[in-house]
Amino acid sequence: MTATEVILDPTKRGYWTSDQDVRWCPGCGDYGILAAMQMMHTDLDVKREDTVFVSGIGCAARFPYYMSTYGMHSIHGRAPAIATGLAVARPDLHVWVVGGDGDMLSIGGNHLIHALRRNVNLTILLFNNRIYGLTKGQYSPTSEVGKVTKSTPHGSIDPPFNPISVALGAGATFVARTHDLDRKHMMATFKRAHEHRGAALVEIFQNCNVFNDGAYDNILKRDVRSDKLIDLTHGEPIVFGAEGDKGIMLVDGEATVVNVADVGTDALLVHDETRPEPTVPFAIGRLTEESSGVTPVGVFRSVQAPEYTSAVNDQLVAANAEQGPGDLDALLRSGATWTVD
Amino acid sequence: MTATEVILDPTKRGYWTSDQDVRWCPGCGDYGILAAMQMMHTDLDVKREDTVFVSGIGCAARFPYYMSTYGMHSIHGRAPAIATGLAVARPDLHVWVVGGDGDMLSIGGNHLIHALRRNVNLTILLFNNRIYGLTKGQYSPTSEVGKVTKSTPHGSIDPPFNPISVALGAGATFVARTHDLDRKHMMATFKRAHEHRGAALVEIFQNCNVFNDGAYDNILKRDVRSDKLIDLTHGEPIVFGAEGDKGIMLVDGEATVVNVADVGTDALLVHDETRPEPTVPFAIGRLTEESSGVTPVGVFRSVQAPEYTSAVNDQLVAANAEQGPGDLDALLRSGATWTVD
Amino acid sequence: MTDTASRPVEPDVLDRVVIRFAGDSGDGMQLTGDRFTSASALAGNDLATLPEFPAEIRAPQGTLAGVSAFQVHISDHDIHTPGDAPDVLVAMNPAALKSQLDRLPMGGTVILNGDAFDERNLTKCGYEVDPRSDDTLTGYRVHDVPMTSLTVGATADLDVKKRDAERSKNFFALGLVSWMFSRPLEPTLEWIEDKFGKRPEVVAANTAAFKAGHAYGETAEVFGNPKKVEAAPQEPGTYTNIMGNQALAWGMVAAGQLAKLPVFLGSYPITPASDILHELSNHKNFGVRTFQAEDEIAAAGSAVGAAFGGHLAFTTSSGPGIALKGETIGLAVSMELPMVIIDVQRGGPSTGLPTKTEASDLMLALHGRHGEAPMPVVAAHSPSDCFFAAIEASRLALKYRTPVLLMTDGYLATGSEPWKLPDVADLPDISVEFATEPNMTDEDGNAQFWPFLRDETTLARPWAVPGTPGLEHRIGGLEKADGTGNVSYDPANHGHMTDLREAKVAGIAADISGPVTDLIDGASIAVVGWGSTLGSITSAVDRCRAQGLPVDRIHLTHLAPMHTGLGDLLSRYETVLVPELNKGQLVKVLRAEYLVDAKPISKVIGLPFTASELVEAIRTAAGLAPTIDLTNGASA
Amino acid sequence: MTDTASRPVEPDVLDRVVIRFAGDSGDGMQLTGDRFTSASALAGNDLATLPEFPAEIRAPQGTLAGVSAFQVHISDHDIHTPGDAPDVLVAMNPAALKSQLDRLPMGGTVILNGDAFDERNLTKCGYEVDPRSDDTLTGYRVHDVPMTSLTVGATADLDVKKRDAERSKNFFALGLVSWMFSRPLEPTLEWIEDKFGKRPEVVAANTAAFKAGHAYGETAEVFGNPKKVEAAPQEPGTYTNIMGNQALAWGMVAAGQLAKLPVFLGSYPITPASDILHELSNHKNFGVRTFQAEDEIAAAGSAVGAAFGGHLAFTTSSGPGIALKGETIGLAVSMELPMVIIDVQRGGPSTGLPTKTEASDLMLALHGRHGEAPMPVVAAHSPSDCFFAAIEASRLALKYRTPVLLMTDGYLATGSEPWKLPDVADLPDISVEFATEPNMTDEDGNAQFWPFLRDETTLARPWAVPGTPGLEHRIGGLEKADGTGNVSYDPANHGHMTDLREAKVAGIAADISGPVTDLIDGASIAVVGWGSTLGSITSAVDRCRAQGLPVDRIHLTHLAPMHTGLGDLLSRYETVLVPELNKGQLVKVLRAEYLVDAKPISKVIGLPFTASELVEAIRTAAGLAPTIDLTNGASA
Ligand SMILES: Cc1ncc(C[n+]2csc(CCOP(=O)(O)OP(=O)(O)O)c2C)c(N)n1
Ligand SMILES: Cc1ncc(C[n+]2csc(CCOP(=O)(O)OP(=O)(O)O)c2C)c(N)n1
Ligand code: SF4
Ligand code: SF4
Ligand SMILES: [Mg+2]
Ligand SMILES: [Mg+2]
Repeated sequence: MTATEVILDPTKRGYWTSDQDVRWCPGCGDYGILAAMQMMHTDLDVKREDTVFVSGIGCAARFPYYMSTYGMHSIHGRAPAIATGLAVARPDLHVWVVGGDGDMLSIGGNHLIHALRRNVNLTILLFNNRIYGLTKGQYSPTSEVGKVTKSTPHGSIDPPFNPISVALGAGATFVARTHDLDRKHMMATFKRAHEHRGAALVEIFQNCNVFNDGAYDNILKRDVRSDKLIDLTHGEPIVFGAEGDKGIMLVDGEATVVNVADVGTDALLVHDETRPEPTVPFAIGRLTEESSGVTPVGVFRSVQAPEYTSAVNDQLVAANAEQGPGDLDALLRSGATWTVD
Repeated sequence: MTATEVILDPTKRGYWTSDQDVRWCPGCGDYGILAAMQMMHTDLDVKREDTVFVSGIGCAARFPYYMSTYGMHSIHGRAPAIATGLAVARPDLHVWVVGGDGDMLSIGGNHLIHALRRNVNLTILLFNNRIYGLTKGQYSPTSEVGKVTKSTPHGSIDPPFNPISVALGAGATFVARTHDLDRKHMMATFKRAHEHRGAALVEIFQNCNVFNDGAYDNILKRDVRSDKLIDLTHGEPIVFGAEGDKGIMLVDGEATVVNVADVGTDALLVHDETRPEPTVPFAIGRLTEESSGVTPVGVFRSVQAPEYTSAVNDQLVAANAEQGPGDLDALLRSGATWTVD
Repeated sequence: MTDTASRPVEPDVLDRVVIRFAGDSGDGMQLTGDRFTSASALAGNDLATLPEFPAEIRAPQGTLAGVSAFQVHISDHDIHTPGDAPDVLVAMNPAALKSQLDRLPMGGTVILNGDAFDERNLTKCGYEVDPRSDDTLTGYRVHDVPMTSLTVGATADLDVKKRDAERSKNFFALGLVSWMFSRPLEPTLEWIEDKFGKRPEVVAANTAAFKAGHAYGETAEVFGNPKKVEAAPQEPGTYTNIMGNQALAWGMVAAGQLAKLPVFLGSYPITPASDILHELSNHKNFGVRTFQAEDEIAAAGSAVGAAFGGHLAFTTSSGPGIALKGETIGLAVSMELPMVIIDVQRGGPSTGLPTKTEASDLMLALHGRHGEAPMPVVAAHSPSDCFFAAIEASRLALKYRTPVLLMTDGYLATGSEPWKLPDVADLPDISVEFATEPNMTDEDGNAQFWPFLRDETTLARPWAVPGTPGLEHRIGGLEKADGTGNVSYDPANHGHMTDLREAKVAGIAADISGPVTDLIDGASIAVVGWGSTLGSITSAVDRCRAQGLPVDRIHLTHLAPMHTGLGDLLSRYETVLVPELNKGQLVKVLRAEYLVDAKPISKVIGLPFTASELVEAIRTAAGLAPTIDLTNGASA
Repeated sequence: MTDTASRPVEPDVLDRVVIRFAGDSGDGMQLTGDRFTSASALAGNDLATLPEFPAEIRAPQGTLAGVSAFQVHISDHDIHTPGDAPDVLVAMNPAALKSQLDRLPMGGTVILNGDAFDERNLTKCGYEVDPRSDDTLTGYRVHDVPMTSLTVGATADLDVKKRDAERSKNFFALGLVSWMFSRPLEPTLEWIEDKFGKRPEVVAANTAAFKAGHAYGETAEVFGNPKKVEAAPQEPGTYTNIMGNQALAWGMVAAGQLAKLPVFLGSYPITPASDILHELSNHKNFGVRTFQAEDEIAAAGSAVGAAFGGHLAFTTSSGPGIALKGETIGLAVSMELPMVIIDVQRGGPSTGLPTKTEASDLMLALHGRHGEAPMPVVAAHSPSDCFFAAIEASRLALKYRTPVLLMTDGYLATGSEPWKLPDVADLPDISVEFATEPNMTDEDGNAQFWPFLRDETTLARPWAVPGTPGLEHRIGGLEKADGTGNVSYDPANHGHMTDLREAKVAGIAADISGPVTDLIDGASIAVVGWGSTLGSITSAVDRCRAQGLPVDRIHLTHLAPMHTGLGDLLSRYETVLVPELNKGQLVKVLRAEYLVDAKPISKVIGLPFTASELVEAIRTAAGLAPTIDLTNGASA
């Protein structure tokens, strides 16, 4: 931790930057995510010492080393569980969780869905490059069917998870998606996630230029992006396309791509993040490159619900109020006792 | 394995019954499930030796001991993973997986969702008594909020999983629900699940009369059942109520309880298990005692999709066709070699 | 009723007695045993208990598999075990009789619930002939009491259904035995009131049954004089009867108080550890947070997170869970974070015998992590010692910033003993300081924080918790550069850090007391133990000495690092015997460490050693008695 | 060009040489080393290699952390290690020079890529002054070659961009070194064609660069005579150059063939074990199924399932994954199912040094399960021995129906050596029979199947796989009654089964060969090793003997059970030394087992022993040389 320069202004990116050399491959999408996170923090009213990044293992999981906050680079898959313990113990902190698609959805899938179910106050970033980067390119639970990798020389045969579906299925109260090519969108999304009280999951499309280069090219390339990417905006009808000529409508319960000209703007689905039920966000989440050729980004769902760490605290406060502060001597004498003189 | 009587007729329940004493508490819902399973088998054209029950640990997980098939009572939470290995190795077998809500959704949640995602040919039974039975009554990930148990004397604070939502979120191709009080319904549901090629999940509402007695009373008691329970029938509009006077309609994408008289039968949602997208089954799955006062049972989703173990096998066959059968000597010489005389 | 009944009788005085209650798991035998124990504790006896119950929640009624038993040893002097063999066996049904009778020595007393000996029950447990009618019971003093019907009779006036009334029969048995051993009635009557207060009909039925049992003893004339075991001479003080898991939970609460830190427990239920979670969950007013995780890995992980956040963090489990936690514990070793992992051992391997005791996880505790991952291991040796062991494990964890494994077992967890309550003021201060200031200056004079700059004496690194400005740092499981804690792949640094981690744990040897020894002049045999065997070993060594054998007793309270001077001590003996409820795990460690020809005495049948087994084994080693094979329980 | 260039020169003959290629991880050093190795293997040298690479995929270019190196030792005689110190160091950039130079003894040759020594690169790795211009390189033979520009020049006529052309500079280096050591050009030219055939521009650039490097050596007149290392005398036969992970994967395929069973591998990627999964995934035509599971527990679980289904089941991982698999392995121990767990060890604890070698999981392998869960542990001792070790582990697993742990490490996994291919017909038949018939008759004469009725000799239980009519049975992790396999809570049965499981594994001692010994008359020092240290120990013992020291060499191939007679053998020596890439794990086992005062020689810096370190250590133990501290790598 040899800081050569000491930056004391939290509105400067340097304040949020640690002194460690960043060690991702040149060109890796992780750089952009890091920059967005540091920049986003210049905009927040939080203190460096009150923020903790907890990660698992993988390229993505190197993230905490590069933030000047507290951090833990733990073990593969367990970051949501470790972060839960930290957040329960210390509800005063801002706890972020960072991991890759392997870390969070393969080995760590269970901890992830339980953190989401419990609605623990964590901001969880899933760096989805649809590959195992750190172990040099095996397929992951988000790799498309037929993926040829070192471990699947004949092509993978299992369908991928849709992380949005998994999160909504688990009961997540905040679910969003962004991508590593749009710093502004990332910053806005991270900020929303950070503001959410409860568990917030952000899937980030991230390019691994070494082992899965161009995984998102067919939705993110400049020339196709406007026809492929849907930016969800709360309260607005869902439209997209360079000319805003396409939209999403609920047809028979399913989110469906339509020409605005054919159906009229009023028929379009108005995006409402705050619906109490996750069904419509789920419907929107089913829009994928494979299913419909389009991919929504932005906030799918954001609802308020009792938060876990506060509820834990409330029980402590209530117990204190009811039983009085703990008295060790009284505890030891709380069973039947007898006295020998 | 001291069989006193040898029953050789597979259409008799006894053929499917092992010689072990059943050791659940008197009155436990597990008895009814076992009976339904054994009875259902009398109706199948399968051989005892080709069937395997794999379970984890818990009261439910005792199940394999009582079937006269092959079986494994493994370790807590790992049955889906073990069964996956068995099914991949032996696609000729009928592999069942049995576990409780703790076994399958707490410690085993990740293996469950991955088995569902991969669409491994397994028939998975989730005995949901919303409690840890074997360890004497701690709350589980399906216990309702506020549950007072040994480990939550002040009431639990985390919202439960909805197993139907979790399964659909994970991409399950077959999802159903039944309950321990209706043997016929169980048998029909088990049979449908058994016939499904791919991963089939059946949630079974099961009463634990010792630690969570009456968990389902308010939907299953005779006098309320017809108003509370919806039996899903493929191809039929979803109606319920003693008089068939209530129904389910998609309102703004969400499954909603309506009076048939108010909306007319044509407006009702016609249940279609086979929709390629899981969105509408998901919507139906959101109907719960808590959300809407009603609870659907039956098959939520049943779609055909490539099955994992067959795909594994196909790759073996293809490799054989392309490369010829493996030749060990040739393998050893497949790199650069040199000869010393 | 005859006159004699009302004549106050002077009870016969006994110095000790062992009573075993046995019945169907639905019969409430654990409760019965518990109540008798409490009443005896209040009467001032020394005592020790051994509950035994089946793995099923409720095995089929009336079968051998469904038998639940509770043995209690009460005494007017200091005792250490629940007794080798019962003097009195209460058998509530034929299965209980069948499965337990061979534990009762000839001449012992059997009290049967005659009503339960019907055709159906006899068949269920495989009696072809009623054992009361053949020579099965020859040589025993048998009391055949129609407990069920007497209970029903006693409750006839009450507004309870017959089936419900029958369920009170264990209170009849308790009343009868209470009379036989002159236990006061009041504590139990009060307890019934307390426990069932919300259901008055149950209070009434249990009270009636209990009193009826007592009256039956007084009246029936067949039981002879009542017996009495006087109070044991006890040091002055206030006592309570305590079970191991409860003592452990209280110890965790105490450790938090003594450390001035909030307590966090991350746990996943498992027999026989769950009760620690249950007990602790009741003490939220101490600022205790309990978290039931989705699995054991998450439980351990959450404790790591809480420790990073500055809590006194615990995770509790039994063997299968401890095996799962290995990788996470390794992370704590690498990050040098304080936490306590508690292993309440049970019969293995795999699911094994989940409700039975065993001490076969020692090697797992010492070595169950990949890489060189040394950490301290502490063991409790009696139910009440669990309290102090929790504090000691916490002290080491906090002071040395290391995970610590604390070993107990099913026997300690569910067994109980009278405990003289410590004066809270005498408990040690185990508080440590968080880092609050930078601890280094860089070349340019800037203040820095080095998370791996160690204390020179303890080699502990600073514990800087989030929220502390200026000490922001990142740690992880990759190798860290000495001092700065930055990731380092430098070969020499790795060797150095490996040495430092080893030295830190080894250095703890200078900071621990023990072993617990009882040495005599000229002893040539040492009996070395650890954990729950202390009671049995103490009794056995006392008896051996009474027989003239020159035996010393050495009990380890810390398994890693080993006690300083232990090697020298052991080298003095001709014979070193190591009784363990495993196949010889500590013995391996002692041999490797000290090259002493230590010999195992093994027992792996799910039950603790009896003192007489150990006496036999020690005599055999001394060339005085024939060999016995304890492992197979042949002599048990 | 001058005339001399075309004059055929007679190379100087060397008996051995060690070359170390070092550069940025993006520079293709592993590939370069690999090619040089292959060409040398084809030329008939004996050889051994040591790749070293950073944990990051691509650490920042030009930094010390980004340096990747490959050391190869080629020889005209039998050698055992990749060489203690290089004779030639090829440094493609300043960081490579800075991090590697201290390995090169004075007088060694340095070949630099001078083009890389610009301001930026110098600063990046902390050189304040260009090391070529101060006395950094004094005492070395330095060749400063502008490799990048020469490569660009050589490819100028081709249709490749400058940046792409620069990437071929490693082939320039390879060409130069190939000339220096008289390697034939053809194999590498062919290989370039083969490997990059699909991209003709890459073939052209690499070919041009390679030839240019070669020509530069011939032309530049500064390199003196080329050197040559003659072919080593090798037994007649066909050879291939093999890496450990590949040999292991082939051994798994072979085991399936020899067992006549389909192979199943359940695995989760982890360095350095992943390549086994990769390699095996290419051999589906052998009926091999590979399953990339969601985690290590599922990987092990899937193997348990496949084993139950009658497959030869494997699971592969490294330390962190092995720690996670403990509970599942315990289940296999309890159910007595055959499977092989492979641990490719790496630096620990926790994530540790993931790309470095270490052998610190031995105690985890022996003891990393709860309860008494004995199982065999086998270790491979050279890259090619991984092949045979896989077959041996499979043989034991199948024959004794037990999980077996097979230990290798990062050094074996990625290291290579020439391997004389075995005759497939000479490989052992390891097939076993599935049960097909009932094996018991009940009182009523009904045929029954008892899944725990053991073979009297091996104590193995029958393996009845689903699909076999009449043998339906249920097994699990609860304790089983001897014979029937039904769940049993009977105390004596548990003791008995514990003994049986122990005896079964102990009995394997009679069925294994080894240890690998090299004994001389009158030796008073034994050097006992296991695993990948065989090469270093062999060289060291040979050198010690050459110095007149009476040293024997004993290498264990099985760690559990131990080799029969090992205790007697060890008791013969005055001094028993145990070199290990850990803090003394085997030494603990030997001391505990045989009460022999074995002494550790430890090295835990992520690198294998060099022979000279071991010679020093042995001499020290013999009182002949000063102590050196290997652990900190001070002398490495
Ligand atoms: C217990 C354990 N298992 C496996 C590994 C090896 N491992 C490290 S990272 C990783 C997956 C990396 O993929 P992902 O999580 O998607 O992150 P990325 O590198 O792509 O950012 C694996 C399998 C490990 N370190 N620990
Ligand atoms: C690794 C491990 N952790 C914990 C346990 C203890 N345990 C056994 S069953 C069980 C949960 C039982 O609940 P559930 O799965 O819902 O089954 P039920 O008994 O309710 O049928 C637990 C926690 C165990 N046996 N192994
Ligand atoms: S391997 Fe891929 S994900 Fe990892 S650092 Fe390199 S480019 Fe990024
Ligand atoms: S505890 Fe509950 S689930 Fe278990 S056997 Fe008894 S009634 Fe059934
Ligand atoms: Mg990834
Ligand atoms: Mg349950």
